[in-house]
Amino acid sequence: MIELEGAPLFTLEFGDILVYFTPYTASLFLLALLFTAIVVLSRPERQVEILFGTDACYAKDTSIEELRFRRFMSIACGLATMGAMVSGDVFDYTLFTALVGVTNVGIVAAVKSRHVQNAAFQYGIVALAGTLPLFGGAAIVVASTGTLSILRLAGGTAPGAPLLAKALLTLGVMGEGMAPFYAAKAEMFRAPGAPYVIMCSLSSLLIFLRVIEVVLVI
Amino acid sequence: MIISRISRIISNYGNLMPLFAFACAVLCLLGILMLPVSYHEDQLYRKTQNPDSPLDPYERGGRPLERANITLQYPENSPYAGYVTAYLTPLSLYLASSTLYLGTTIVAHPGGILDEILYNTRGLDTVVESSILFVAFAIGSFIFRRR
Amino acid sequence: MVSEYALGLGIALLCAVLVFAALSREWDDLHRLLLVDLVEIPSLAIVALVGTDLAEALILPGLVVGIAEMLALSQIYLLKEGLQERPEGRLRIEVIEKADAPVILSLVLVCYGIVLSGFTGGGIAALGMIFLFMAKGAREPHELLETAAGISWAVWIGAFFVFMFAPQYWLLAVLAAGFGILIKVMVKLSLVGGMWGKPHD
Amino acid sequence: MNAEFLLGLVILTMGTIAAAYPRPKTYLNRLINIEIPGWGLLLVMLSYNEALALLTFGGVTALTTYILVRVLEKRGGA
Amino acid sequence: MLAELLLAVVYGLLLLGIHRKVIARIQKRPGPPIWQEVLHILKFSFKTTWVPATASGVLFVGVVIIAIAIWTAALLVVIAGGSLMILFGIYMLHKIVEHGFGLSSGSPYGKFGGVRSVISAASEIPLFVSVSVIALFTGTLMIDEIVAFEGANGPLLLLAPPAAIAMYLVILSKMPFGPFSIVESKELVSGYKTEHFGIWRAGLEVCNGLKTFVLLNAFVLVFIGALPLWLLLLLMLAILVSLSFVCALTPMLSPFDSVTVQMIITGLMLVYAIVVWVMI
Repeated sequence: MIELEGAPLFTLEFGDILVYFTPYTASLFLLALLFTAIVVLSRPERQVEILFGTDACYAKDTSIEELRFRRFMSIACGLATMGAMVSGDVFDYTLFTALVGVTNVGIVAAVKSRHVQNAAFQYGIVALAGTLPLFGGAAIVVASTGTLSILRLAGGTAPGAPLLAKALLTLGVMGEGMAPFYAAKAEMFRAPGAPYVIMCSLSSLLIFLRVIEVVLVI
Repeated sequence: MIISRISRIISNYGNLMPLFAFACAVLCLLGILMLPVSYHEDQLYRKTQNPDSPLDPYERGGRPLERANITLQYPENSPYAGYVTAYLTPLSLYLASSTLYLGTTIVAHPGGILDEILYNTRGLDTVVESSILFVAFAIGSFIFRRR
Repeated sequence: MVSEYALGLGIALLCAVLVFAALSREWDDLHRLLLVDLVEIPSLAIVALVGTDLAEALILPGLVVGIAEMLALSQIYLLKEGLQERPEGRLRIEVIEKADAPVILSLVLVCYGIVLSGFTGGGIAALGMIFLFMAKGAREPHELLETAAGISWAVWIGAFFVFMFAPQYWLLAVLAAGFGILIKVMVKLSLVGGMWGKPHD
Repeated sequence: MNAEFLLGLVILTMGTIAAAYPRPKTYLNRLINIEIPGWGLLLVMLSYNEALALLTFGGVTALTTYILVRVLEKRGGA
Repeated sequence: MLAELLLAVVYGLLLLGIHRKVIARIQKRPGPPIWQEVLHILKFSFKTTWVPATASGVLFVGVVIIAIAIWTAALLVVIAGGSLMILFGIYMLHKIVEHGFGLSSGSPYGKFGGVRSVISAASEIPLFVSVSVIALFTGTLMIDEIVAFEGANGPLLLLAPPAAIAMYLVILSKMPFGPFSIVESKELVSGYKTEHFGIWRAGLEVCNGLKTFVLLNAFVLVFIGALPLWLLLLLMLAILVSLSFVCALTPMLSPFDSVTVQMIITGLMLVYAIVVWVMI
């Protein structure tokens, strides 16, 4: 089933873990890279709030300390997303996904708004509970096929992964912010600091796109 | 209408965790029904036991920088992958020769038991893992310190 | 006859179902946090059932993710509930404050941790330091410790690349990685100890 | 299938029930009950001779408990 | 390549104009001329352009470029017969673009548009079920191989009608004035587009034209097969008119209702996918 996405263009070895680029993962990788670059380069916007019932409006400013921290988290999130895009190993992929979850919490946790913090907490709890389906899925893959390599599983040299493992992996990634488990995420986006908040959205979409590919090929 | 009732539930993020937990519970239940999942016998890094060795239960033999006969995902990429006990530092070697219980006590010694997997074959995992720790503690201490 | 793996997996999944069922009817945020901590256990059990050296190498990251997220989330919980400012009691036992025992005990734990090294060693050494902070109320310099943690993290990444690209220097790499992780984990975890007591800047 | 493995599974199940549905349902009660399935998991790890994982799990559990106790302590009362 | 790009943009914009016209006629209004969208682009191209003082500059400009770039890439994929996965990845990433448009300016209207675009993230999920059904039937996701499969076995529209319906709904949810277009509803002024004007808006409209063309083209290619160019364009027009009828006759759903409807559709599709998987 490897022809779903084209043959790998380029592989990079880290011992028993491969990093590989197919046309599909490479384009996702480039997009993550592009948005990380935007995060590095751009300053946050100043959100304009309207005071209802009056003509007054004011722009919120983000403090330098908060800005630095959130930018750091967004860059970490971008790197984690890039890693998840190109990782050729199921367990490594789930670890990158967990890292994406933590950094997403970090991006919004620093915002001084009770509403946003609450949403971040709920999201964080779901992300942490999502580690069971993620790691469980990866463990079932290795137990039932004897390998974690996506390329091996896709190449047909190993027996196919059981449906249970695939379903667990997908559910775990969906917990990181896909429909219908994204209500908290939508609220997190009300936080100021567009370039950073966008990384939350981008990362969860990208890891979802990747898990679909993984589940289809293994 | 049923649709607006469902949408009211999913729009409240307080319901997020119950929703996800319910989905997980259903999936795990289905998983139990899907059993048995067969266990693949030809696993990566199988365990072997050698009760006489001071490194038990981690005695796997082997020498550094020598390819050993173990199952790997990409044998061609790991010309040096040895047994897991391949990397013993002088201190560990000394301890192993003087006591019988190195394996059960000094399990994570540098150059100790699992380092072959943790640092070499699956090193990228450990990089990501320590990054997770780093990031989460950064969040914790940032929130803690900010007044 | 059911195979050992299938039996274990079935039980672990059953536990997961139980926990998730409890979680889906839980409305208190702190109870949710506790239950999520409980979720970790069946997930580690599923990994442990693989039963190879690899399984062990996979359990360690799982544990790390669990404790790291738990720390961040508990801090966010305190923040969102507005409990940040509230001081908590210290371990005020007269004997402990005066005696040398906690110092000695901490020293023993730290030394043992250094001998173990690696992640486990870091955890044990950190326990020793936390105990010391709790008992003595010592204030460690946060910035300095965090710098040390950052440097040791970089050392470990460097060691990883030595393993990948210059394997003949494995002894150096193994030592650097082992101690890098030791110091990093110890410092990070003892920050937890520093958080006990009144916040300061 | 050895004795430790089976005993571990039994304790894991019982402990999970105890921690998931504690009586009475207080934070402290639940926190303490979480240690029980932890023991079950330790036995399972022991039956596979996973000493490193076992030791680390012990250390990390202690730290997690510490973190949670701190939250309880700040919250004041169980 | 440039010729195809130009054709795609102009034809896509024309389709959007026809869309507005048909809706207007159904609702007994005269409606704008069908080349209105093309005129819009010309108009916006010559208007004053600047970046709002509160905006996050790099992001504000960057998303426009990214929007055009990803849909140009999508057109390339369709023409070259590349992977359907890449195409649908791009489709999902359009969400990020809307989000970036909305949040980068700091305007509250834009922000609500952006937040709603996140809420409507459910619209993409039916797509993947549809993609996996296609993969089950044809064993491949490369568009040229799917077209070859259809040459041998007849159009997928007849083999897997539910998959076609799901993709039809996905396209519907990206059409303006439809039941699912909550990101552009009128109480938000222009939703995520509110603060982008001048040349930025022109770029956005170009991207919209491209998007419409690519999606309709992909639908025809995947579910009906390879056709001569005139027939392809005609079929795209026919599908668009049917979409306009749906848009004209249905009210806009509230944000979370639209999500629920899409989730229900996904559930049904999932059941269908499982049935197909069991049968094959």
